[in-house]
Parts: sequence; structure tokens; C-alpha cells
Amino acid sequence: MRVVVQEAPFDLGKEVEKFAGGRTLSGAIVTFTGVVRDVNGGLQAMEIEHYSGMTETALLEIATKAESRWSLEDCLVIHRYGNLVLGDMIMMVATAARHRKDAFEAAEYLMDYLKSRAPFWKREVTHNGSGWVASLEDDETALSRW
Amino acid sequence: MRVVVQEAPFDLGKEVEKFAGGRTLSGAIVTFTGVVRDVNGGLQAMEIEHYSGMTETALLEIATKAESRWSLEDCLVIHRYGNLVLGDMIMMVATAARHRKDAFEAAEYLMDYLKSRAPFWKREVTHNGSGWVASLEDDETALSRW
Amino acid sequence: MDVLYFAWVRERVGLPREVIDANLNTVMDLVELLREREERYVLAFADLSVLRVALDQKLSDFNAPLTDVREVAFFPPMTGG
Amino acid sequence: MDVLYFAWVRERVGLPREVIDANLNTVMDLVELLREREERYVLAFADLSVLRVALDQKLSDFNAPLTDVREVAFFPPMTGG
Repeated sequence: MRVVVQEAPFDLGKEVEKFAGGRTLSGAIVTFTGVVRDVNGGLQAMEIEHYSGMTETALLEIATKAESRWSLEDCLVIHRYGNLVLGDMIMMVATAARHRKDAFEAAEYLMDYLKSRAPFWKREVTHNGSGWVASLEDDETALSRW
Repeated sequence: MRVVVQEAPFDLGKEVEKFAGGRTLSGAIVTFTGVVRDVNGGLQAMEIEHYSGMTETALLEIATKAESRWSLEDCLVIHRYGNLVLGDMIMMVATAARHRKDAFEAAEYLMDYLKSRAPFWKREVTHNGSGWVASLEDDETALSRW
Repeated sequence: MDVLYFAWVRERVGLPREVIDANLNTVMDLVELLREREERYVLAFADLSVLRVALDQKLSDFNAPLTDVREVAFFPPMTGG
Repeated sequence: MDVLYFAWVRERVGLPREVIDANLNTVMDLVELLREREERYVLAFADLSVLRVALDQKLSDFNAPLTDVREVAFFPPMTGG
């Protein structure tokens, strides 16, 4: 298990290669990558604030729960904070399991919990000003399926 | 949409980087990678036979169905055939969507259909001989959820 | 008509592909014709429930007509992914 | 006791962190104390249903006791991922 919180960009290709490479027990590797996208048009940048200290603890707790709940060989969470621009990669998760069902479900679980239980807050900067991204009802209800 | 059937290895890191890079509409990228794993111990190699011609058509059909069913910006399927060894990557799929639910579901759909509707047959070579991998009841029933 | 065999069907029949010229209505007629020819076909087509058939590279079934079909393929359930 | 504010709570309060020394039973008592101090706290804590609280970096709730707590953080619902 590896959990990383950093301001610097990460190299998605290298991280995936490193995570998936050399595995002989896991038949299934799933990754999710979150990208800064232009939801309503006019997005220029995204600022991500986080609660240093609590973030790392929360991510480790979420990853530990995923590993105890599914049969995983390994899992990885990388999440950035600070200033990002359109198209930048915000975060990624990766899971390795013998069976694809475990790898998929664990990755979805990690994402659902990251969305509303890890202390990050996004602020969007557009041509017209800036504002905090509102949390979605959907994200909260997504947790109820686990 | 891109569908590739090849004997040569593919570079997972480069493929993921190329697929995910530069997107400004998709917030969610999901990938699945299948790796040659040692199920029962003693696996030395895996040989993958395929039905050249039908394979490409079947993969395109599966990918087209995924794109019509979910709101995807793009999807990618790479599948190898020939001789592979333990730890080799067999195949990968990638999906790009605005929302993570679409990206996850479409990737799972692609995998479920690849497993039992694309004309590939795996043969495992172990210390004790070799044998064709049996299809799983589970893989057939997995299709019924879509 | 080209007839193709894959995986253990290919191994039991002993060849990957052959040409069959005969006046046949359905896939089942082709199976019967092959079974009557030699023991190895009887073995390959012993249990049709574990076999799949594709007509001109599209999955089909044993009751399908062979009208205008140029390529028939027999194989076990697929194990891709 | 350190009190931390994040995102728009931080903006409304006007600072990211401050030290509060008082004899308080629960988180709610701390909220009341702050609300009585200045208008900006009234604004920040106007609707508790859109606020979350963490005690010593663990998610908690407004009825939780502050016994032995060294760090309280207030913030809106999280939007990670």
C-alpha cells in the first residue's frame, strides 16, 4: 500500500508502469485518474486546498479499509494539492488483485471515499471569477452502497 | 476509439499517458490491465490463440456498443496473442468520460464482453504439461447484468 | 466453404482449416457430415454445448442456415481478457 | 486548543488558524463562543448542516465532547478526487 499527497505533478505513465510491472500473483490491475476538466466552459485553473496531516491519515485509513474488504495484492493513492490548470491530473488510484471484480470494486470504493471523506477542497477559477466546488449529493449517496 | 490486436508487447505506461494526456473534457480515466498470473503454481508460459479477422471485428463491435451505451469521450482496447510469460501484460482497456461512473461501468462492460465474446483462447504451460484455460460460468453470467 | 477450427477443436480435428464443398442447409448438417467422415470429428463434436460457431466471422448457432456463408468456424467458449 | 478553518469557512472567518483557550464541553459550545465574538463567525457558522468538524484530525460531530482535544477543524463538505 502506498499513499502520496504532493503539490508536484506525478507521471501517470511511470506510476502505472511501476505499479503494474513485475506482478505475478495479480491478474487484474485497475487505475482511475482524475483530470481537471472544463465543466461549464471558461475554466482557467483549479486550486486544491487540503488539511495537511489529516489528509495522509484519512487516505491511509481509506486504503486500509479497501485492502481489508477486498482481496487485493496492493493499492496506490496519489493526490495533489495547490494550483492546477485545465488538463492537469489531480489524482490517481490503482488496485491489483487476482480477480477483476475485486480490482474494479476496490478502485470504485477508494474513489467514492476520496470524493467525500478525504479533506480536500477544490476552487475553480474562471474568466468570471472563482468559487468553491460544491459537494454533490450523489457523492454522499455513493457511499451508502458500500 | 482505438482497437489494437498485436503479438508484440505494449508499453502500458506510454499507452496510458497517451490516452489520458491532454484531455480537457473528461474528468475521469479508467484503465484495466490483464497480467499473466500464476493461478495454481508452476505456470511457465501462456499461449494465446485468436481468430484473425474476426477478432478485430468483435473488438470494434464491443467498443462501439460501449460508446453508444455510456457517455464516453474515448475508449481504447489493446489485446495481445502469441507466447507470453508470467508477469507479461496480456491486454488493456481504457475509458475516458466526464463522470467516473460512466468510465468505470464502460471499462467493466468492455472487460466482461472481451472475456467471453472476443475470439481468444488461452493455453497455460506448466511444469506438468499444458492445457486450455476453461471458460468460467462466472464470465458468462457477468454478461447478464448489462 | 472454408471451415476453421480453433483451440482444442483444432487439436482434435488435427488441422486449422479445410475446404468443404457440399450442399448443406444448416450448421448442424455440416456437423453431421463431418462426424460421418472420421472418428476425430466425432471426438471434436462430441458435446455441442461446449462448442461455439461463427458464420463469416459473426457468432451464430448450430441451427443457422448456411446460405451464402463462405466461412464457418468452430471453437470452444472464448477465454480472452 | 488550536482551531483551524478551511475553504470558504477560512475565508469567512478571515484566518486559517487561531488559538482558543476556554473551558468548553462540546464542539457546539465552541461554536456558540465564536458566534458571540464577532459577526464574521456568525456568517461562517450560519448553517451547520453544510459544515463538517474534525477533532484531532478525525471526522466528528457538533455534539462531541472536547475533552483532551488539542485541534479542532471546521470546513465545508470535502470535494476531493
